[in-house]
Formats: sequence, C-alpha cells, structure tokens
Amino acid sequence: MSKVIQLEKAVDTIVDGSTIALGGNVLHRAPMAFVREMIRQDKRNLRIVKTAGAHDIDLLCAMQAVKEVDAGFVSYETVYGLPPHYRKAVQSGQVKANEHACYTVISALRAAKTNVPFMPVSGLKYGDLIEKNEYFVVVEDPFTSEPVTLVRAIVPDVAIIHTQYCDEFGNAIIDGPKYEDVLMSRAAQRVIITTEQIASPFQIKQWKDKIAIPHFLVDAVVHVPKGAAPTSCYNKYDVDDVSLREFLGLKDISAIKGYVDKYTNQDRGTHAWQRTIQ
Amino acid sequence: MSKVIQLEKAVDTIVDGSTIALGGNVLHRAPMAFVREMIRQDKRNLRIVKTAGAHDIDLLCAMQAVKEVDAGFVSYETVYGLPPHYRKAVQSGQVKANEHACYTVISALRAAKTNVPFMPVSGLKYGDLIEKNEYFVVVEDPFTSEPVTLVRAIVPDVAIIHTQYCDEFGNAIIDGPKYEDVLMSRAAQRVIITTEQIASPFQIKQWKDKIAIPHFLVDAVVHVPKGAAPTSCYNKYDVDDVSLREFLGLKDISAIKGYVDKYTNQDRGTHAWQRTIQ
Amino acid sequence: MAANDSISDLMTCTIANMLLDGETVFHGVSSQMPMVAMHLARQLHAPNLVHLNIPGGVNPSSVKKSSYSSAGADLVELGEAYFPLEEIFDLSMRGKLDVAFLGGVQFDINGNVNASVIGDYEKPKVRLPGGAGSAVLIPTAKKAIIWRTKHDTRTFVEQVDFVTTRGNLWKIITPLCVFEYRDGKLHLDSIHPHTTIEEVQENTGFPLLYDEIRYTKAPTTQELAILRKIDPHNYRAAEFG
Amino acid sequence: MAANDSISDLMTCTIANMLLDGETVFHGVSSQMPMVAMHLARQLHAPNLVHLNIPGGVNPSSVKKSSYSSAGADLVELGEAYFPLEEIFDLSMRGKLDVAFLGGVQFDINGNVNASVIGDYEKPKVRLPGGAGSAVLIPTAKKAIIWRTKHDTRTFVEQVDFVTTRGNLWKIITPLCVFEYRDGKLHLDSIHPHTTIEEVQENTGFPLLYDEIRYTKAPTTQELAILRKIDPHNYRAAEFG
Repeated sequence: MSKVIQLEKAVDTIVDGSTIALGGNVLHRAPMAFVREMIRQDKRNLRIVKTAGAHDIDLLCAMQAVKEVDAGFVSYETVYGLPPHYRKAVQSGQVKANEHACYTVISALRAAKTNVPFMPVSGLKYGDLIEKNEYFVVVEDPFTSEPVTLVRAIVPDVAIIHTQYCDEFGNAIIDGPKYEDVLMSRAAQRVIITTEQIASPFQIKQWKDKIAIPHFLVDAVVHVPKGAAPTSCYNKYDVDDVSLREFLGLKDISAIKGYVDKYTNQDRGTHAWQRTIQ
Repeated sequence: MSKVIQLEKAVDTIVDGSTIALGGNVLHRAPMAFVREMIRQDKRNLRIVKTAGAHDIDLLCAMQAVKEVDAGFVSYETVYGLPPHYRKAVQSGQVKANEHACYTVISALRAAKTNVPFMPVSGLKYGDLIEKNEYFVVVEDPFTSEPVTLVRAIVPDVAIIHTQYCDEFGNAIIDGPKYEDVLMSRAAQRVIITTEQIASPFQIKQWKDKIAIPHFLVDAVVHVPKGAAPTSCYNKYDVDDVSLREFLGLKDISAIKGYVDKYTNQDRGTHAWQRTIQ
Repeated sequence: MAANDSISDLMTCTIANMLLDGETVFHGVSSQMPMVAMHLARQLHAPNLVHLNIPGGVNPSSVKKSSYSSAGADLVELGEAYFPLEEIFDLSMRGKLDVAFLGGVQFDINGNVNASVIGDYEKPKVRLPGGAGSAVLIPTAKKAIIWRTKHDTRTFVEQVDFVTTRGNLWKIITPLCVFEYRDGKLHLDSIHPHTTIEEVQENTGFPLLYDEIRYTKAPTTQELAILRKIDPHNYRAAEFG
Repeated sequence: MAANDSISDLMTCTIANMLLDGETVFHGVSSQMPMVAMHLARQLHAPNLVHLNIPGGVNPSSVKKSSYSSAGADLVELGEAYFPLEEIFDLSMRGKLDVAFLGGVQFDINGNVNASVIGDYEKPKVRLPGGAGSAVLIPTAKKAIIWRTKHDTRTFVEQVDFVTTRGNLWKIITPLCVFEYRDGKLHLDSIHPHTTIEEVQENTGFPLLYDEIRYTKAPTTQELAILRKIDPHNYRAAEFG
C-alpha cells in the first residue's frame, strides 16, 4: 500500500496537455524538482494553474513546456525582478496568459473542489479582465435580479505539492504557510506529493493534528530532499540566491537545459536506498 | 480592548427576529448557556441556522422563541429519541422548518462567507426539497448550458460559538471536532464566543497554531464554564444524561421555564470576579 | 421473529460484508450500527477501508466510547487525521466517496426516500428529523446504503409522502431482508434466515420483486467474536431500543 | 531630487500615517515598503492594527527576516495566529478588510489601474506580472492604497492600455506626491517637500487637479529612529533597486 515511487515514474504519469496546479507561492515551496523532471521528460502544452508563480512558471516557459498559464501574478519578487521567459513567451504568443485576480484562481479551484461548474465572485465588478476573458461571465442573480460575476471552474488534472513531511501512504504535513496547496489537493483529479522527508508511522501519529492532506486524497509520494530548491522550504532551507541569479542570467535554451541537468542527480536521488524504490 | 462581557449583556445585543447560527452539532458543544439566557430574556421570532441540531433547537421551540429553523437534521441521537417540542412547533405551524441537506446549510454559509448571493450545489438534483423550497432554484450554467442547482445565501446576524479556550481579545481555540463553527464565524455579521476558560496571553501564545477564530473576527467573549451543558464539551465534560432526560420528561412551558431557571446561577456566574466584569 | 440482538448482529455483519477494502465510507449521526460494521470490516477483510464521520476523525482506532452518539469527539481523539463533514461532502460531490450510510423513514418501490414529513410539507402531520446528508449524498456517493431497524408497511409504502431524494440507492437493509436498487426499482436481494418470504411481503407495502429467494448469509463465529470485542456494549443494537 | 533612501523613508512614514489603530490591513508580494510601514504604525499610533499577509501570519512580531520576500514563512513563524490569503480575500469580500496595499503600472486620472499589459491583451507588447489581488480587492477593501516607486509619464498616463480594475482607490503614493481619488478623479493630495508642482506635473501624463498646494509632512526624528530599528536592513527601499 506504499505510494512511494521515483520521481521519473511520477512525472511519467503526466500527459502532454495536462492542467497542472503547482503548490507553493512565488519564491516559496514550489515543487521545482518535479518541474525540472517535466522538462527533462520534454512535457508539452501544459496548462499551469497557480495564484502567484515565479521560477516554476518562468522555467517551464523558457523550455517551451507551456501552452497556458492561469494565474493572478507571475513574477519574482522585488530583488529578482520580472520573469524574462514567461514575458517573452506571452509576448510572442507562444503562451496564453489567462489573467486572474488570485482570488478568482482560488474561486475556480473551490468550484472544482465542490464539483460545480462555476463559482460566484462578489469582488470582481469592473474592468477589462471580465470583458476579455471568456472564463468570466456576468449573469443575473435569480434571487435578487442583481448582476453577479461567475468564474468558470478550473479542474487540475493533477496537483503537485512539495511538503516537508509525508508518510509512505500520503499523509502530508506542510510546515509554515500552506498557501493554496490544501485547496489544490481537493480540487485536482490526482495529487502527487514530493517531500523532503518520508515520515515514519510513529512521527505521523505524533503529528496527526498537522496532517494537511490525508492519505486517501494522494496518488503518489516522491521522496525528494531539496525538492523545492532554489525556492525556499520552511524549516529546511532558504532561497538559493546563487542558483536563482545564475538562472536569471541565462538566455538561450541550451544553457537553461544545462542548468536543469545540473540538478538531475539531486532531483532523482543518488542514494542506493532511494534507487531501490520500485 | 478586552471583549469580555457578561452573558446577560451579550444576549441583550440579540434583536428579536435575528438569524442566529448556533455552533456545535447534535449533542456536542451547543452554546446552551447562551440559548437559555435568550429564553430568560424572552427573545422571539428567531431564525435558527445549524446543520444538525438537538437540545438547543428543541428548547428554543419549546419556549416559543423560534420563527424558522434552517437545518438538515433536528433530533436527539438514538438513545434520546426525537425532539418533541420542535416537532410539535412545526406540526402546529408555529415554526417554519426550512429543510436543508446539511451540505446546503454549509453551502449557504459559504455563500455568506464569500459575500455572494448563492452557491451552486452539485449533489442536489432530485426531489421535493427543490420543488417546495424557494431557497433552491435550478438555473442553466452559462458555460455549459447544463442545469445547476443554486442555494440562496444565509447570512446569520450573529454566530454563537462555545469553545474550550478563548483569550480576552477573542482568539478562540476549539478542541476536538470543530463542526461548522469556523465557517459560521466567517459567515455571520457578528460573532459571540462563550468559553469554558479565558486563556492567558501566555497560553494563547503557546497554542497559537490551534487558534480557529482569530480575535479580529470576534465581537464579544463571555466566560461561561459549563456553557455547553447538558450537551458535551470535549476535554471538559460529557453529556449530562440526567439533565437531558429530565428535560425530555417535561411537558408544559412552566415546567420547562423552571428547568431553564435552575441553570441561571451556573450560566450567569456567581463568583465575585465574574460579577465584576462590566 | 428472532431476538433483536441476534438480528442486529446479522444486520451489522451483512453491512460489514458490503464494504470493500480501500473504500472511503461515511456515516452520520445516530449511526451506531454502520459505525460498528465499518470497524468489523476493517478487522476482517478491509483493513484499508477509510472510516469517515461527522466530527472528522479519520479511522478512529476504536468506537467503544461512542455510547450515545456517532458524532462525538471520541472519533477525532482516536482518529489518524482530521477530515470533517464539510470536506466529506465535497469529496462526495467530486465522486470520490465510495459508500455513504443514510437513513430514511419511508421508501417506495421506485427508490424514493422520505426523511422529511408525513403528510404535507408546509403543515405536516409528523415532522421527521430531516434527511441530513441524504439529498446530496444519495445522488453522489458511488454506493448509498440505507439501513433501517423497522420493516413494516408504514416504512415500505406504495408511495412516499414526500421525496427527500430518489435514485442511486445501492442497498437497503432491514431486520427482515436486503433490497437492491437496480433499473429504477427495489428488488429483493436476500431475506434473512429467520424470516420467510411471506413475512417480508406482509410487512412490505409494495409487491416484492425477485427471481428466486436467496437467504442472507448468517454471521460466522469469527465475525460474532470480533463484533463482541469491538462493540462490547452492544451499541449496534441501540436503535432497537 | 532627494536621495532614494530619504524618499523611501518619507514614503514609508507617510503610508504609516494613513493607517488607523484597529484597522485590518493587508499587503501582498513584493510589498516590503507597506509591510515596514504597517510595523511602523503599530509601533507608533496603531498598536491594535491587524497586519495580514499572503502566508497568513497575523501580526508578525518582526519583519527583519523578510529580506527578499513579503510572502515568506517568517511572517507565519513570528505571527500570533494563522489567517491565510484565501481567508483574507473572503474577509475583503464581506467588507471587513479596512486597508489593502496594491500595485499597478499605469494609472489615469479616472482611477483606472493597469497591472496587466502594455499594448494588446491577447498579443501584448509587454506582459506585466498581473494585478494579483487588485481586481477584487480595490472594489471591496474599505481603503485601497497604491504605492509606486516610479513617478513618470509612462506610469501616470492619459489613458491606461488595459483596465485591470478601476474605482474605489483611496490614495496613491509615489516618490513625488500623494494622490487622492474622489468624485471619480485623482486629485493631488500633497506633494513631497523635496519636489515642486512643476516637477510633479512634468512627470504626470494628465493635468493635475488641485485647489492649493499642500506639502507632505516630513518624517519626524522619532519616526525615522523607529524605522531604522524595525527595518535595519532597509528592505523598504528594495524597490528603488
């Protein structure tokens, strides 16, 4: 009943064209090892869903893995500046940017969580976002006849969530901020956890009040220490400033491929005990 | 900045005709001291909202305080049987029973929480509940043209929630099951916490991960040890079997008034330090 | 008719045998019998069954404390994780709840369920407790199991007074028999060893549909032994009061 | 023009003085300046201000760890309680968020905000990071404050390229001035002591609306001292690069 599989196997289940929700937020706890392995396996035409993304979306856009991005905000934070590859990909028409209001990503995922086709959003009232995007529509409330804006559900095929601890059955613990990860685990058809540490039955019993995602929602567990690097992972490591700056200095695809390849051993695991997992 | 007030003062803020969400579930952690004080102060025409109620709703119906009940289930559990006063009040036409599917109470409160006029509900598809109740309506999904059932928002004027611990500012901790209490604290216009114990700043700091309702959502805090009795309060006391059976044996209003009066000292507090709170 | 205790044991074991390993299974309030049956199944053939309940305790290690309530804090205290009612409903809406246990007071041959009122909805002769989760769980759970400790012509009626919900039932278990709902009708699945087809028909307000008479499997010695261990206070028979 | 550090100190203190005691106040990512301003206000006149942020740390006791991010785990670790982004949005929808800090890249005199694209939405000349929470928070927060560390005619334009949202702004603060939005127009509220009305007009793409020229209050010695204590690494100036 163990759900622990190797990173390559987990990524192998991702079909080109999938809608993928990525956990974490901007520079924090993004599932980067999974993202890099998707690039190694040359996944294509992905639709990425996240309230606020940074390096994950930028890297996937750089390697032409992305067709659409549904997000409220895509940018590195102040000191690292704007996401060069995402911008270029959108500006060239290679990637379609479905701009949301962060909250409307949340609302669209809540619709998926409850299996309804749309979610009403009270705050979205004015502006070109409603006009230009077919996933927003204004209807008449049947109870009061007032106008109300609806956002269409986004049902991710899979949510990829990086956590500090997870047991082999999929009981996952997120230390520190959870961002939209818990919601994503309820909205997606499948859930894959990448984790810093496989928790023992004893540990998970001690920490049962902290289980954010119970095992029966989880399809696969991948053990990847440093799996969020170069983004931060609370209680484990901070942002890898050197790596991020190196990446942001790279221009062409082959250099970026080299950057991704440098992580291969770390992502896939080189320890014998890790390789023996089926 | 302390929000601690006496029970009588807190109940005094309840206007006749209010919509009131009651925390807890069936025989557990119902805010009974508050309910009894509402009866002492002769509140009338209340609309009560709860997924599954028992003694709270039954007692309020017995004392003719209720106009409408929005619930999915009203009954004592197996060993205590059916709620005699609620049934009689509905059957005589004195109380309007707005039957929900528990989940549609949750959905209606989620609509209130997000300030939208309705919430789509995917599971409610067939039957007379949709036909007979004007708070359900079936519309066409503008995205797919499929039918979708909506439930109208229920915005409680006030949520009454009994907790084991709360500090004087309103940071409330619920031990054990939270039922719909956290949702209610986000759906209601006002939130009143009754609590077994006023937590010290030191305690609340130690338990900060357990704060279910942060202080800025709370309007008043009432210190009422045994405030859920005769229903249970996890880690504090179990159901008071003798009291419940006594109540269920009472037929006429004056006897029930006597039963409520027996709790007066316990509910309002008899200790000098409690009486000194303004 | 057999003694209530042995009927409730039979019903509990029969319910347990309806549950498969690995399924997510939910029960609500006043549901001691299904709760005990879930524990029995976990002890027998379904160690990976996921027990879900209103207070939110996933797989409580014991139900011995649930004396008067199947919605109490003991289920959380003894549980492996917290997954409360709101989340369970959402799970069912997404088609990921395998089994839901639900009640009801009137049933007809067309699979209509009434848990709301006897008589008129606005001015009822009898106000019932209400369908609780039924109206959303019966349409969405993969298998909806109804259990009912009364089997008479007031329960199994020609036509229900009010349709709290309908359709997508899987099984109904009573002190006399098991019904299966298929092709839009309640069919007799099996009758219990202690009764006869005549007794079942006599207590059923619509003509029984069946090809052959099958008997419900009697509990095994092992099942009964485990049952007594996990539910020593016989909460499973509470509804026979 | 004054040095960036002194401008950012002035802006931070001015923002702090916009906040009242007891208000619930939210900032998002890349928001070091408002984050520091909120802490300054809490140290000065608003000890009961409620600081809300994306990771969910209510009233973090310090922001000294937030070197590169205003959305990191340090805010939760040092916080009094957990109240994450989802909940903050809901709070604002319910009309219970007092102040929201938001960004934007283009603004016009009619209170239109663009954080989305320069050029066409479908095929933009420049894809901007996006409005984040703006499109739902500006219409719902009681007071929406925009801060912007650039003030030029590409920022304050005659007409924005794209309306990410509009209306219900309260104040816009820049390195040169403070605008106030009222009666559907941006009005000049005050200009900073180090600039002139001519300089502000020169860098603004629409005619300034004002009755008289008021000057922004310069930071006090006390404000500056506390500022240096709560933000010793000068994160507040991060956006000045």
